[in-house]
Amino acid sequence: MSISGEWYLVLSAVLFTIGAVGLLVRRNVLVMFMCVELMLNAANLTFVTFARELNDIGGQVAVFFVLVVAAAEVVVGLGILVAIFRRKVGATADDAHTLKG
Amino acid sequence: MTGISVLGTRLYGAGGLVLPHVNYTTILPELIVLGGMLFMLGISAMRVRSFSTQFYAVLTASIATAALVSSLYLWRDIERHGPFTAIAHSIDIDGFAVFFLVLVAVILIVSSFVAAGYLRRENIGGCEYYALALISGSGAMLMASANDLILIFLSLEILSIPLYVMAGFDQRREASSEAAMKYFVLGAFSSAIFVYGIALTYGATGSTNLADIAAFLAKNDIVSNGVLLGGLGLMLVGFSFKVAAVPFHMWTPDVYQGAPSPATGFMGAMAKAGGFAALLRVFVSSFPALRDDWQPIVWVLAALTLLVGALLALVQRDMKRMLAYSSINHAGFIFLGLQAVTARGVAGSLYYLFVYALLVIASFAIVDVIGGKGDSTHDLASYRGLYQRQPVLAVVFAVVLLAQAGIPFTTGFFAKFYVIEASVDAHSYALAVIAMASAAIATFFYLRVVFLMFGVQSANAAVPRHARDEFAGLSPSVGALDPVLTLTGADGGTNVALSISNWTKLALFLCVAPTVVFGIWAEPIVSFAQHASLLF
Amino acid sequence: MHGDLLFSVSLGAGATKHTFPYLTALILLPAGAAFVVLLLPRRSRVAIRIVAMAASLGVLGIAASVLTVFRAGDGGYQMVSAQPWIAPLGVSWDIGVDGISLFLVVLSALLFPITLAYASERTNLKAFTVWVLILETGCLGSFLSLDLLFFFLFFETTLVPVYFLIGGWGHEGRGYAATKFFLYTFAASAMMLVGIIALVFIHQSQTGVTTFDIRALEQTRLSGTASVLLFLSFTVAFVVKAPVFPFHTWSPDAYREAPLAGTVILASIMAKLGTYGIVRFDLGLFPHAVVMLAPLLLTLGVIGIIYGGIVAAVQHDLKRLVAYSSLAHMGFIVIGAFALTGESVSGAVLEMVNHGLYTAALFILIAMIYRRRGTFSIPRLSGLQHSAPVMAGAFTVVMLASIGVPGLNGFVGEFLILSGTFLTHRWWAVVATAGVIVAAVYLLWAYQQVFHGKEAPRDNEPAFPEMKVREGLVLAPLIVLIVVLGIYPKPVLDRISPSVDALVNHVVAVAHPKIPLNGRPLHVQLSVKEHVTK
Amino acid sequence: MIHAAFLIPALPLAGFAILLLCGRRLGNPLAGWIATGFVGASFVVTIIVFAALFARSPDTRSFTQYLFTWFSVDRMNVGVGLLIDPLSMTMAAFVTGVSALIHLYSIGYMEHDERYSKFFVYMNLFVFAMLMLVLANNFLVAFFGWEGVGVVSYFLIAFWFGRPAAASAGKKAMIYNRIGDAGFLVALFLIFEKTGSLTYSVVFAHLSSVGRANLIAIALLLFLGACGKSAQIPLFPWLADAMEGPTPVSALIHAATMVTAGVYLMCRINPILHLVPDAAHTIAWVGAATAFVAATAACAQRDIKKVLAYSTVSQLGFMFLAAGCGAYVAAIFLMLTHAFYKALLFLGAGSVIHAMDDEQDIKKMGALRALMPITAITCLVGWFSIAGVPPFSGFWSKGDVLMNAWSVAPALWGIGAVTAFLTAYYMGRQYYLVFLGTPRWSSAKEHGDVAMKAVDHESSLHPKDARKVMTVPLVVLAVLSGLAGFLDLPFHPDFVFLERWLSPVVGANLAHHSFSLAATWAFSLVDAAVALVGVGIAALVWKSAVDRKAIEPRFLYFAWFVDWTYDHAIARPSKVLASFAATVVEMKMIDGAVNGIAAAFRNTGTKLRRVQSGYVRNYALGVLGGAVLVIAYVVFRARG
Repeated sequence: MSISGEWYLVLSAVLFTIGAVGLLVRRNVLVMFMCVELMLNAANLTFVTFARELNDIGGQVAVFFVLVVAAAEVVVGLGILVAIFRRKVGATADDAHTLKG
Repeated sequence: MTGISVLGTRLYGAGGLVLPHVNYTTILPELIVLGGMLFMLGISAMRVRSFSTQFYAVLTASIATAALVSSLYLWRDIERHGPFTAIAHSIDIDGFAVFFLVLVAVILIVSSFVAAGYLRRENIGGCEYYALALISGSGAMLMASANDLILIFLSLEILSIPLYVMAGFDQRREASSEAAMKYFVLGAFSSAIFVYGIALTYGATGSTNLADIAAFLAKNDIVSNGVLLGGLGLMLVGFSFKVAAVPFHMWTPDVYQGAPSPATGFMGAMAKAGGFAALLRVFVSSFPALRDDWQPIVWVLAALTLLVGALLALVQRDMKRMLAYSSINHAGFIFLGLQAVTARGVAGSLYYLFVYALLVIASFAIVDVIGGKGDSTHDLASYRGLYQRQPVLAVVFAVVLLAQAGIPFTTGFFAKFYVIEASVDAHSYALAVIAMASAAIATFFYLRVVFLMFGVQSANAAVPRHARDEFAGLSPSVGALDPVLTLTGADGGTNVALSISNWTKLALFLCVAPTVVFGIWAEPIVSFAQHASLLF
Repeated sequence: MHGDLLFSVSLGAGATKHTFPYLTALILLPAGAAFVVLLLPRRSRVAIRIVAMAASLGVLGIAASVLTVFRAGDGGYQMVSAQPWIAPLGVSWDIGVDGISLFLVVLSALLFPITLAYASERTNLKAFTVWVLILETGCLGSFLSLDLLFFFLFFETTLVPVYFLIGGWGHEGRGYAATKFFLYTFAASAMMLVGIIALVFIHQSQTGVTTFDIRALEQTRLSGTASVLLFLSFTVAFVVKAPVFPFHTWSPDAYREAPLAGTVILASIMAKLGTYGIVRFDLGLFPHAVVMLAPLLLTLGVIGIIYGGIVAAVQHDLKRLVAYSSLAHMGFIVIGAFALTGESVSGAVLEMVNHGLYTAALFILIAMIYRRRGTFSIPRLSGLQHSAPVMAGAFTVVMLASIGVPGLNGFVGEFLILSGTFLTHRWWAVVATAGVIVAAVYLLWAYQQVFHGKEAPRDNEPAFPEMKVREGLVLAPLIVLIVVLGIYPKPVLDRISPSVDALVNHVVAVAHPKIPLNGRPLHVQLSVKEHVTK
Repeated sequence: MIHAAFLIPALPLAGFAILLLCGRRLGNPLAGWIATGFVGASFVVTIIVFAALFARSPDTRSFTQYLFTWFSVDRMNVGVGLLIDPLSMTMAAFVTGVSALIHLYSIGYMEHDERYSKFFVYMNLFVFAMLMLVLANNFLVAFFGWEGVGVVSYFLIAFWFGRPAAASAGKKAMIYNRIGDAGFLVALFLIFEKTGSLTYSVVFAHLSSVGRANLIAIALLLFLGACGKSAQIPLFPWLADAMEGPTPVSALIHAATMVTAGVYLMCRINPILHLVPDAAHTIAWVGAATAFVAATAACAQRDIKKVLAYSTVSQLGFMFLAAGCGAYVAAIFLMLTHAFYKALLFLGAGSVIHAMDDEQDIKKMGALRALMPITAITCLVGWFSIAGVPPFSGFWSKGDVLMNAWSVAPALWGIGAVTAFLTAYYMGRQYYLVFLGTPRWSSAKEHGDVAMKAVDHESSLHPKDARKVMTVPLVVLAVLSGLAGFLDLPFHPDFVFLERWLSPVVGANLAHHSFSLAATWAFSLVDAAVALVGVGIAALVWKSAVDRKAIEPRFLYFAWFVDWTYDHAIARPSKVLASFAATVVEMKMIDGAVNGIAAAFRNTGTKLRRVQSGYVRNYALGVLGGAVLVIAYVVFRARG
């Protein structure tokens, strides 16, 4: 039994949406990061799927780069987060809204 | 990295391990910048007590200059035997790319001087700031010459991630950290969207190489394939976020306000340069076939960006926020060139970008000076009577603002003229009219600042002018904009002596001199931009 | 076209035979002087004043020699000097003068030294002088440009100095006035830029040549719709600048709050940028639209004449009163321009000059009163003629010129306009003539309030001082011209009318190609056309 | 000799220039003498040119002296030229003559005025303008003079501008004149459109091509102009106020010369009027009506000058009546005689006012005959002349007018006759109240005038005849108004000197009535009777009485409330309208719209700001929302 490519694409789309919505609804910055990761991985899944469909390795290679980027982002993100936490512990994204208008 | 990626993409297809020939000269500018950055980090690590910021500033500037020179060599090659691709077609060296290599180098040079003044004042030692700037710059450079979506994605990240850090560079200010956090979260979010778009495009076209995609689209015309269009749309969203187009602009004011002023100027110039470089290349060079599908979207984006930017800038009381919105307005103008989808349009956008980059760096350099220690006073009121305190600075700022307003005999006018011309040429008259209307609105908030700075005690004012003089008159129409100005009363302006470092002066000179000179002798840059757009 | 003129005067290189580049010098001299002043130290007021006066007088001298070199009876552009400027965009430094612009140039050259001489700005003299000089360059450049973009550049450039003059040296409400003036006029002319570019591309699509040269663009064939749209985009800019009813509300504020120099230049010269634009560009470039929309513009003009007079009649502020009277006079110029007869258009051009003269004189006189009494308020003044008969006499002459009494310059222009308009648009002319009555009402009322009656010096006010010699010298040239142009305007009209006839014939030839042109005045041809259509 | 014509206007102009530049230095009385000298010289030149013209044969008595081109655009060519023909020379002669006399008189009358020289500046300027008006060879130059005299009259009425009344009167005169001038201008446009020229000769040569309706329009529009200038219904109220000016001004401008310009214009355009009799008759009727209304008003005035003012309006009505009836000679004839006796009466009144220390109320005078004999005698001549008592000039001129009126419509004659009776009556009333009866002026002092205060001024008055410079003109004018009648005697074709003299200009279009000698005698007798009855009744009523409220109703005192009506029907409503325009239309609507746009932008901006909440989530929502919209769009595209 083999599952056709469409399902993978649908799954990735669902993951992507979940990630996006999660980013909107969650207030904890770390969780928001995770959501972003989720979205990136949805993209990865798409890449892989298409690579399969097209018999082209390029898509699979792309995944590596995406993963690397994701890692780099997390590093920076955590750094920034630490900087914020150093000021006030347990800060949520919504605590930072002094800049507006 | 690029080499490897291509290796990967080719491995399977070629049915054998073929290492693509890597012609390093084609990416020499990027290599110079990155190498210089590594060198800088290295020497700073070797010493116990680090060098002075000026040293790093000069070092950065010289690295950038070297990159500039090398890119001019590339220009010469193109002049000799046309544009060419390298490293398995993942790098595309053409006039367009070189234009951006030059622009990025210039941005690096100028902004490094601006930063020098800032870092010294806030005595933030070390070379990190410059290292980040250089990384980001290399990303932008790579973006301009990238010919592969993956490569574009990578360079986009190389461009952005340092910017997140720079935004939060001043950890003493809460606003700075907040800016960094917002920028980062939203940036990552948009990158995710962007990469998803790439994935979809890849799925639809079977390649991530722009040339291949273009060829594919040319071969078998797929009329409005949902996946492809979806991918295209999401990529557009990603770019629009980077260049701060409405409605993807919302991070801009907060980040611009929170980030250290020099960093703001830098990101304002660099992010837009990189973003538009990729945007123009991807959409104009490889997806012109689908213009009917994406042109309307760009039309709407441009219109929204123009109007929202102008209208929101109108009601700001914080200089940095106002400039942030004005930069959004500028983005709208640059979009005009894209929307035209013509060589003229691209040329217009390029010219506009060049002009804008210098102006935005200059503006934030001055904002930084006024902001004073701690980057604190950005209230419009603190510009009142600047002419009395700092005549030269006031005049320079006036020139910068008027140029942004598009007053004749400044480069700003020709920038606007050029893009308007392009969109009229493309028969999008409505958009041109909207643009001019927004320009008129925008003029107001530039003028308001100028007026504040020059608001001299009138010789003729028989009646002693009351507190809100300059703007009291503006009611009912626009007076309500400025209750904030009442705070400072008749003799507004904090009379702290402003200290302008010579580095900042140098940077300002580098920005303003061309603005005026090429405003009158407009030919050189115009023809440069035209060349660049023609040598696609 | 006009190739033969191209080298009649030219810059440095390529100067085959020819003479001193008068026009280029006209434009560049004030700018250069402004630069020099910038270099001078702020303290050295005397040096600044000297440089400014020297420059403006130099311009006057050059303008005078242009007047002598100018060949009367030649309707084309003279002393044309063309140099490529931004070749990639087809923009070029292309300047020349014809009968329509000649006297506006001379007027500008005359009024700047006068205003500089009487300007009393103490605070920040340097900046003030620089702005005024830049403004002079802007005005002269606008009048002399034969290149649309070049014209637009100067046209826009003028806004900035005026903005600063009002904002920096104006009266109480200057903030509002300056901003309103700038935004209103800037927004209006923004549309013109789109129009210019569109026109250029239409021309390019027809000829393949990208040029902003109006002589070339005049040959563009425009569809009715295109003509109308472009016409509107241009005209909006001009009617706001002039101003023409109902786009005038910036002008009372700006005129009121501006310092003397600002007011004089605004009312006497920059207003003419609008009317000049109408004559030069609207008529020259969009004949179809002009013929089609003439009734609309004529109606606005007539309304302006009556409305301006009526509103002026209830003003209690001298400057606002004159501002509204200018609105009325601009109405005359507009109907003259759109009536499209040789008489009316020539009259309109002449009236531009006349209005410049007597309005400048009026504002200067008002400034003299202000310096003595510190008010523009009519009710607060009375009986000044007792202690200042000479000033009163001067005011009377200028007032009568403005009312349009024959023998003074105001009359000839208005008479030509009205009689010419009567030929093609009878009833508009008749209604406009009623404006003659209204003008008398408000000006005489103001004069009676200010100069007649008992002189009631309020406490702590000294007796009203008579006009000083310096003030007299400032005013003398204007008054002399007011009288001379009233009695012997022939030389002026002899230079104006050939260009105007060429223009009007061009309009007719384009708008009604069916009608053969054999020197018949336009209204004849229009009537012929009516027969043709019937 | 005839080429000296340009000197006629040039001399007063020169006088004006000289006095303007150094009048104050020349001072009092030298300035006055210089002014008088120039006008006198102008008069002499006029006589010489007159003679030169007279020497020519009647059909060549028209000569144009072309001076220079005023302006010339396309078809609009206007030259400044002098037309020397019998009509213009007649006008010029009496204008310069009367002006010279009044200048002379003014030397004395204005001697105490601080702006003495300025007065003569204006006077010379006036003479210049008046001469341009009458000598012009085309409509536009005539209009130049027309406006010129209007402006100068504005200056002179408001000469004592310290008095608000004087200032307002000057303004009022100017504005009323402008109303007429608007009509004049439109007429000129029409003439230009139809004939392509404004020169009299050319225009009159092309009348055939103009068309009847246009001719009527032209005639009536020009008449509107004349109404303004010559104070006819409906534009007459300004003349009474104009009496605020110095008395010599009233004599010269508002009696003898300027106000007759309208009549001159009507005579000048006689070829036009001849072609459209309806229009002409309209003019005649308006003239008659004005004559009657003004005469009734004159019956109830208390101010010695106002009586004369309304009488002038009335007499002008007679002149228009004549012109409208095609009796141009009669009109000119009456104009001449009227110039003499009305100038005389004004100057006499001036002397009286002078003597009474600026008292102008005839109810406060009386019994001055013994004290100022010369004035009394000359004024008596004036009275009889205007009343039309034979053989004084008025009898002949007015008789001529009335005969012509009859030949057009007996009703016109009727009105004319009644008016003539009233004229005799109200002048009699004035003469009795001023010169006869009992003195009522011992207490009259308080009326003061800054400019006219006598230097040595004690409480009680000693009225006496003025100095020679003032009495000589009186005597001369008295003689003239006594004898001027013999210029044009009705009884025999050989006696109509004036008619023969003017026939080259008006002869062709003259209305030719053929009354038998008997009829002519009958008319004359009736006229004489009417005049004598008027005089008699005046004597009867006013010999002893001072106040007769019954026959001096307010209705007449306020001249049929015309002024009041204009004020309430036109002036005030238009004030309201104007302030409405300035406040509501201008500020609220037009400027409101402008500011409204700015406000709209501001409000939009403020609303948009709210979106910028500062929460990351909202921003992300923005991004995602945008993305969703884009996707939605492309999906829609993909669908179809």
